[in-house]
Amino acid sequence: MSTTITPASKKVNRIGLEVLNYKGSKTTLCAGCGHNAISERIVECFYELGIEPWSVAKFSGIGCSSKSPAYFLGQSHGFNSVHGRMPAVATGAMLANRTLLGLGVTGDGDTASIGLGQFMHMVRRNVPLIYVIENNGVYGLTKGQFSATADVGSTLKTGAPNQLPPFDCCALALQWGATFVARSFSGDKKQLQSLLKAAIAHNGLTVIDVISPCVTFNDHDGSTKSYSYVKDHEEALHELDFVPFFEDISVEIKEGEVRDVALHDGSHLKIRKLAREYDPTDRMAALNALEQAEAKGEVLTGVLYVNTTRPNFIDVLNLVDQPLATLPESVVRPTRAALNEIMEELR
Amino acid sequence: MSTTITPASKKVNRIGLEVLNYKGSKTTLCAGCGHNAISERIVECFYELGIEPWSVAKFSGIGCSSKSPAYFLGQSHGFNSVHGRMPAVATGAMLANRTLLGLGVTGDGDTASIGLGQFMHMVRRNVPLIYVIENNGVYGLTKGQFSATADVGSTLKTGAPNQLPPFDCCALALQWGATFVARSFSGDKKQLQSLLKAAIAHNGLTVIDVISPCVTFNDHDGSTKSYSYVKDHEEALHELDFVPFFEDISVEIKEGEVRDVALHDGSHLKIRKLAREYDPTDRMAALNALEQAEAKGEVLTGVLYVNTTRPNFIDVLNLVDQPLATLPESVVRPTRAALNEIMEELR
Amino acid sequence: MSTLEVSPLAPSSGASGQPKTNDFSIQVGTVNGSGSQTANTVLLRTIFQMGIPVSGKNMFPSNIAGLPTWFTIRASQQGYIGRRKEIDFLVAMNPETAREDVMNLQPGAAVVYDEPLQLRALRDDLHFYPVPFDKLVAPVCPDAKLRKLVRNMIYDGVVAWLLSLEMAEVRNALVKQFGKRKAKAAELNWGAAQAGYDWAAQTLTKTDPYRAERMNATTGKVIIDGNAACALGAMFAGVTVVTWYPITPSSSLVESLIGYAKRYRHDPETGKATYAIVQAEDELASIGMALSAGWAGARSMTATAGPGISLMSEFIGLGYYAELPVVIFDIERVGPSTGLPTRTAQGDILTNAILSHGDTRHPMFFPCSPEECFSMSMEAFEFAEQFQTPVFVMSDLDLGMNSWMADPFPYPEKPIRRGKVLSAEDLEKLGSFARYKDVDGDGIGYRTLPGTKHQAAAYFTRGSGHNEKAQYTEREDDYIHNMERLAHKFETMRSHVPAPLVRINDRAKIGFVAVGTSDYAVRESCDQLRQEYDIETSYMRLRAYPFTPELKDFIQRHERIYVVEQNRDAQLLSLMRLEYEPELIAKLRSVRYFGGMPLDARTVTDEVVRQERK
Amino acid sequence: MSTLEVSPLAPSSGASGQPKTNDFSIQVGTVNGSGSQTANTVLLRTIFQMGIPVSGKNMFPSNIAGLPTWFTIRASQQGYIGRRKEIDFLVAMNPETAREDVMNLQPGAAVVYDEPLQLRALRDDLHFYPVPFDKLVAPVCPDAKLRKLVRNMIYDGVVAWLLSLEMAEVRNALVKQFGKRKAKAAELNWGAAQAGYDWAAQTLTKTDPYRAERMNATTGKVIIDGNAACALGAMFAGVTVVTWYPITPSSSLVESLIGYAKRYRHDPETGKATYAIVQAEDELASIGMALSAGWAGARSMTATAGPGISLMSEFIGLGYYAELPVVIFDIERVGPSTGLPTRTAQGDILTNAILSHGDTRHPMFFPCSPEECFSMSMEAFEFAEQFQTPVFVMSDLDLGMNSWMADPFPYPEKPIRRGKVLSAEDLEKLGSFARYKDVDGDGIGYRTLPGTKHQAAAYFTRGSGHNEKAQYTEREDDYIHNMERLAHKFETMRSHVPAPLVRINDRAKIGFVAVGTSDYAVRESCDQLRQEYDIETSYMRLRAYPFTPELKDFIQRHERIYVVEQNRDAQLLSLMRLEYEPELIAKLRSVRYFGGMPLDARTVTDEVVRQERK
Ligand SMILES: Cc1ncc(C[n+]2csc(CCOP(=O)(O)OP(=O)(O)O)c2C)c(N)n1
Ligand SMILES: Cc1ncc(C[n+]2csc(CCOP(=O)(O)OP(=O)(O)O)c2C)c(N)n1
Ligand code: SF4
Ligand code: SF4
Ligand SMILES: [Mg+2]
Ligand SMILES: [Mg+2]
Repeated sequence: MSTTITPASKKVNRIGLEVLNYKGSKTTLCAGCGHNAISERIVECFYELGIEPWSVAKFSGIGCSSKSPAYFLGQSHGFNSVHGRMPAVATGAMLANRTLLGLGVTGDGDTASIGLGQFMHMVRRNVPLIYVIENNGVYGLTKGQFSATADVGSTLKTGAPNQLPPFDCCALALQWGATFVARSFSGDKKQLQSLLKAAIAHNGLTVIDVISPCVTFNDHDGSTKSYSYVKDHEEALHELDFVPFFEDISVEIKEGEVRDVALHDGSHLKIRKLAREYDPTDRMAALNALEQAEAKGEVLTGVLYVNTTRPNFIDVLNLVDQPLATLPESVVRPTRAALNEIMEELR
Repeated sequence: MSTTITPASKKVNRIGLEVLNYKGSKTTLCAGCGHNAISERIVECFYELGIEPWSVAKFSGIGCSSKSPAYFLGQSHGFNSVHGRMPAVATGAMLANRTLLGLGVTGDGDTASIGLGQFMHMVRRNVPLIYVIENNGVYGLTKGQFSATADVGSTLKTGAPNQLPPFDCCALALQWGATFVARSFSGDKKQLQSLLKAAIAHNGLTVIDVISPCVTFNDHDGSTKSYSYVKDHEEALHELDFVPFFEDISVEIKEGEVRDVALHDGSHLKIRKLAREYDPTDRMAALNALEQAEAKGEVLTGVLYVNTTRPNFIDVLNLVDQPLATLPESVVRPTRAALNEIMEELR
Repeated sequence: MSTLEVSPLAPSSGASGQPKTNDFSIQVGTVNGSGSQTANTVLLRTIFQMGIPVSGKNMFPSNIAGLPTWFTIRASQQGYIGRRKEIDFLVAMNPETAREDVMNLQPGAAVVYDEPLQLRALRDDLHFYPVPFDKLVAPVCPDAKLRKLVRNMIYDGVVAWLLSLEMAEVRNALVKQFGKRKAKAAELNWGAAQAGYDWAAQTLTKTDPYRAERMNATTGKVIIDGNAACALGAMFAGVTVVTWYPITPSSSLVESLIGYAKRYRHDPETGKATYAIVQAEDELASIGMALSAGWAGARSMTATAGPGISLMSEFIGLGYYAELPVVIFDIERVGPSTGLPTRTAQGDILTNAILSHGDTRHPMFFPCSPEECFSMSMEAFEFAEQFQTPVFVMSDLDLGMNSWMADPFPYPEKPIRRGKVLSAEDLEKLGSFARYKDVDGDGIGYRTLPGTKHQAAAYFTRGSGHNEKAQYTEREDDYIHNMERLAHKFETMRSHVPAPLVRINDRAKIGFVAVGTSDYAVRESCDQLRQEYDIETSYMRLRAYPFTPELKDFIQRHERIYVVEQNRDAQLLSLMRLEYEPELIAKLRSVRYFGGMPLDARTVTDEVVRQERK
Repeated sequence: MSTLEVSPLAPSSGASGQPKTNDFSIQVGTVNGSGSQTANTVLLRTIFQMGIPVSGKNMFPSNIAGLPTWFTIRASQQGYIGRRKEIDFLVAMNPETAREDVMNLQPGAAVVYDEPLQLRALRDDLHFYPVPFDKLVAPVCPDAKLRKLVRNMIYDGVVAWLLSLEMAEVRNALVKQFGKRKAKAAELNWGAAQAGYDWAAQTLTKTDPYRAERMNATTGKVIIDGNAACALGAMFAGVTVVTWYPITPSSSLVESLIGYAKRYRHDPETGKATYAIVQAEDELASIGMALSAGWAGARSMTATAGPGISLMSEFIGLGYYAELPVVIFDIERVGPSTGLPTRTAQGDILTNAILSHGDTRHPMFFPCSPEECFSMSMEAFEFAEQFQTPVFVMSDLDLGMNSWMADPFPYPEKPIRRGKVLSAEDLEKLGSFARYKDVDGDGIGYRTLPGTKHQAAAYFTRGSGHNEKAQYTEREDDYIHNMERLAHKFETMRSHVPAPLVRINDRAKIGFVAVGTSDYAVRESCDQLRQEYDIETSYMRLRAYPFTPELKDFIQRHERIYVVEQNRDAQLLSLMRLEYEPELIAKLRSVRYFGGMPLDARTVTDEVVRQERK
């Protein structure tokens, strides 16, 4: 029997677009893959914030995770590049057009194994970009080998244990220059949503490491990136609430243990402290928190670090406000006089 | 007039070799280059400890620093490889022959710019190797562009200032798996000597970041890697004293504020604490110390971190004790029976 | 609706004609991740165990689950085990592709399909056998969760009845597949197979002409994929350092090596490993480690595919110029860039021949069967150490990942030779040595290994200019001298690489030249050309680059040479163009296919005929 | 000891003969880092300002200070500015090489040298001019620290007197060199030059035949190196994103672009930059950024050399297959691996033509002069965007880093064209578009830029299989169709690349073909062959790959074609072999030089004569 159209599906956002305008093509990832959940969150956030799809550019490397940009924001340009080099690709495009909203989606192998060097240099540059790591501790697309974020002791389907310590992309990011660093879990809809929305408002590099279990190769008991493990060991740093710049803030503000982080576009990220005092602007404190959580076998989620003062790479380069890509000839080709002057000097 | 041979030149070490046996060919680096001083320290240490030159393998990437292995230990095999990939090269050779004493010498560009990814993965593996970074904050061989360790505010000869934060190779190394991490200054003979000697005795990855001014491109006032700057801002963590395993220890041990670190081969690294209490086995403490020093514009030298318990990569791989390179056919080629068994399974 | 479809459904047109025995191709269209692998392998093994020459090829997508997959099995009493485009027998399980699969069939083909798909309506010139899989699976598999998997075994049973495969062999194949440990699973599947068989026996009336009949053409043979065979070759060559970075279709090579080495390469007393297998962080690292392990004396290797080859090119240039032994297994796949990672090609031939900037040349070996994957891997290690240079073993996805019949591998009788390596004793006698001096006139110098206990052992290895003594030099004459020696060394290789295999047909005016997996299509095409067009052909299968003198003779002997290869740019032919006299080049014609499927004979035959008719 | 050496020291043998005017080569042998650069440039400019055709080449080592360096200056009234092997006039300042330098001279050559070196004893067939540099420098340079530098200006003075160079022009050159700001330094050096001149005038007796005489062959010309010219071309092409990683000999290209952009590419009001120049962490990153900037619509470029090319190969394959515009300046240097980083070569031609795994083909432009570095850089950017693909500008160390005379660059009159880019308005009209559809029959599709405000603007770029709509596909037919279009696009390029320059000589049986800096040697060799062997030659200088139809005609027209190139493996000739008919290939001969020095005419002439005599 045919389903009757529910009014919901006719709903539009503040720029008059339906959620359909934010969807991509049908996923080809495994049913239940954490990556699919993340794609859905992305669709929701961009829809709800009413971002113009064509102002967004999607970037990825190679992997199951890197395939996912085809499955959301079908009306945004996308660039599924080569394995481990997405940071360079995203950087180049942002240099060409600073007005783009850059969204990179990648995997742990793509980022922490082959791509570690580029990741670190992107972090150092604080490239304005949302960099989402769909972290499952394995190489999904090549059938389940360990990545460099696999925890010591986690085992392959074959039972082989990983003996090398993992890289913590959040620790690396916040220590070496990223200005918004968070961790989440693909199963935690609410948290992931507010993180993504805050990231969209942030001016600079956002790194969100999302534990995203691979149901096919790494969702067994031996794995610290399995649904069960994360559910049991997740410890949220704080409750998050995000207020877009176009919503009235005052009504939202709650006094007391709420810390309000104003983002560059006027929107606000409100972090409700839990028991422990946690200051997301203190880098070393963040590192220590991660260190302790790891020792306890906990997965610390939430906003780990925010820095709203460090200039992003585009500002450091002092680029004109218009996209370099489309500057007119009159601006990019110096005058005849200039050439003559140069030639004179060489005589 | 001809110089008369001084008795000194006839001196031999405990295995009967003269210092000449530890020298390399004539340096082609600039007079006064910090790298030359480091080469001299290496010659002295290997001579004084009486290491068999032919048991050593030298590795480097590309750069002025990476040329230097040709200028010391001429009786050791050397491999001057490609830019930024020395970690892989050193790892491969150590896999082939675990009995080699691996000595890598590289530059800051080689390690922190192009080579950062490989450096980090080598660190994660704790490859048994002495990894010396001749850190001058610039690309010497290509005439003075910034490397990724150039400090914010340091300027090129052209006056262009560096605006990106530096990578601290010591912080990276001790945080992600290296088991002996130190910093020194090419001008500090005594400290560099004891560090190198301790490194030789250490079982695992040693990373020594040596500030080594480039007199040609980066020894001017703007540079935080200049002789003058380091001399003024150096703050030694502690006095070091190294006792080789073949020397009698008891006589050496001093009580009180001396911390004695026993290394795997029975030799001892004795660290005399200065004013501040410093525990080189506490990773986070080390990170904090580096962080504070940097904030104060200080260069913290000495042993930053030691871990004598983490197994090195060769042990993790559970390799036989003999070098894989020269295992006999009887060991590396399975039996006829084995092949038959395998074929049977495939029928 | 199934009432609409009463079997038997003989084709109204396209009469079935006389029986076709032991000469048919089966295609199973499923969804990957649906666990059809077992059912398909059992089908393959059953035919194999009935002594009938057979091959199985898996056409799978570059994702993990949910996309269309095709498994084709070809049984051929003549022993043709290359791909055949025409499908005789379709098992349609995938709703997404069933219709297109059916439309692509030749008249007279048979279709076993999941009843609800209602394919029958599509054509009236096929033999349709609708099967109510869900109805049949329920009783034999109470646990609903498992049904999705077991379901596939039902078509094994149905097909077994239709092709008169021996159920006893189906059972043997199942047991083989699941081994002792998984006896329960085996039983469950056996039940399903039987259910399918019995249902077919009771319900269906066979109208198609295809049937199997026991032969004895496979006795003693094994079934193995090329990657496993390469792994075994490496293990028996005594490889000691293996570095890799996962990439389709090469991953399974190292993964099976891991499995075998675990069993056969640990010290019986200490349990310690006599090898190191390291998953590197990327291909720059894997080749860097492997090269340097070779430098330090290990037998070292890495395995990769296209994108990895590109990343390795800087290091390969160092390997060529500093003269370091290493074996690189390139399991070729389709395309520039990422291309089609799960499709097969011979697309890196030209790239690898000159890989890296500047003047370089690299040897390549071209295995075409599991037997050669085994033997050539061993030869490649010997060759790399003999010539102190990187060697490529050029396999492809078809050879590497598909199931092939093979004769059991012979145990290597030749002792391992490590090439020109000077020991401390040698140095004692010689007093000194010059690393890059051409002492023997073959262009190959003598080397020492780090750790050699002798004052004269050390030398300095570098990718920058060096003279015979391995000292740094920027002198014009030193550089030219050294580069000319390297060119001479490459010439020396011609008499040491695996020689081509040639079949000269005295009545033939035209000859084929091919490498690797193109062999199966070419061999079959030779017969097609004779039988259908009576065109006689000779055939030379090259097994290595640089080319050996035999190739020149072969070209001279014939009027026209068809170079068959699986790439767009005629890469193998290009290498011939680079070195041969114009008279020889004038004879070269190109037959190319680059669609990613294993090459089939018909494509070759049609193209040759087209060009011959011109 | 100087008493031993009383000048004049005419050669006992080898009479000086009639004066040689405006036709001589000077070589200055010094130690790098000793600040001889200024003295040498001043010498070069002086001759240039006297209106005499001149070129200067620096042979420097791959280190920063302390190793031998040679600077050669060639003055030629006939306008030959290629390298000349024979040195007429040696200035020997480097004790390490002085003796060998002297031994290499032709009889009759002149030697100005530092007296203590006592070179006179070495030969009796040369003109020796010992100069007491230390004695002369002390009075003119009180500050001892500066003497090491100023010392070199003394030989300028001495040489000026010996070759009768105009001191007025020496002074002009000095002023030019130091500019207004460094007037003091200029004066100091001027003093030294004068001291040398006066001393020579008083002390020496000229016995050698070499002398300069004012001409007017350089009026209006500039002196510039190829890298700076490429930088200017890029700036006037409107480049907006420049990514790089330092590597000799390409670094100075980007560094001079940085300098020029600072002056001419900042918004006058805001002072903000209309370009981004980013030093990446390595070449994988620099090409990745540049490619993607091109994807996003910027005019993007990178500059590198051999090792960087190898590291870029994976991304270049992506650029080819995903069709992304970018310009790569490859300033070629010697060798596989690190090779000889400060020596020149044409060694990446074959590598770049097929760079990356799988089937790929890339266009290359070959500038041979500063004028072409400027014009071809601009053409390259237009071409990259027109064809949506990576384009290589193939320069080399000789062209890129040495000083060349050039006509002032003409201001670009053609407006900038950005290729097939659809705007929001276009999309509004069209409704939709298919990124990889060959709408115009030229193989080139239409693209949109990210950020285009239209619902139909977006498409998905990937290195994996894609159809005309840029959708993911693994279909055989889609893949073949797309690869054939790419091949067709490459064919289309033939009529759009810079055409070759040809000089047809109707009496010539043989013709030369060359690219880039080989041009100077070939042009001079043509004259040598006529004058010395009366062999007439035609000459075609190719300026791009793929080849244009003219090349085929040229080969057909002649009996034998000599392909001249600076590499070991005849890479340019190889590309011809890949595509031409056997009859044409039969005519191809190879003249190769790969020793790292700029190619000289004599080497070409001798080799041609040798082969013609055969
Ligand atoms: C240069 C290169 N090497 C190897 C591969 C093969 N490969 C494809 S995806 C992948 C790993 C992906 O892992 P990850 O980034 O964690 O993504 P996931 O599939 O787990 O989401 C690898 C190694 C490749 N595509 N390119
Ligand atoms: C792939 C590659 N890219 C670039 C270069 C050029 N290059 C040679 S040395 C060098 C930098 C060296 O800097 P560093 O490692 O700090 O050594 P230093 O000279 O300062 O001691 C570069 C970029 C190269 N040799 N290879
Ligand atoms: S293999 Fe793992 S990562 Fe890949 S799609 Fe399936 S579940 Fe996701
Ligand atoms: S350039 Fe700098 S780093 Fe290089 S040798 Fe000279 S001083 Fe040392
Ligand atoms: Mg992963
Ligand atoms: Mg440096």
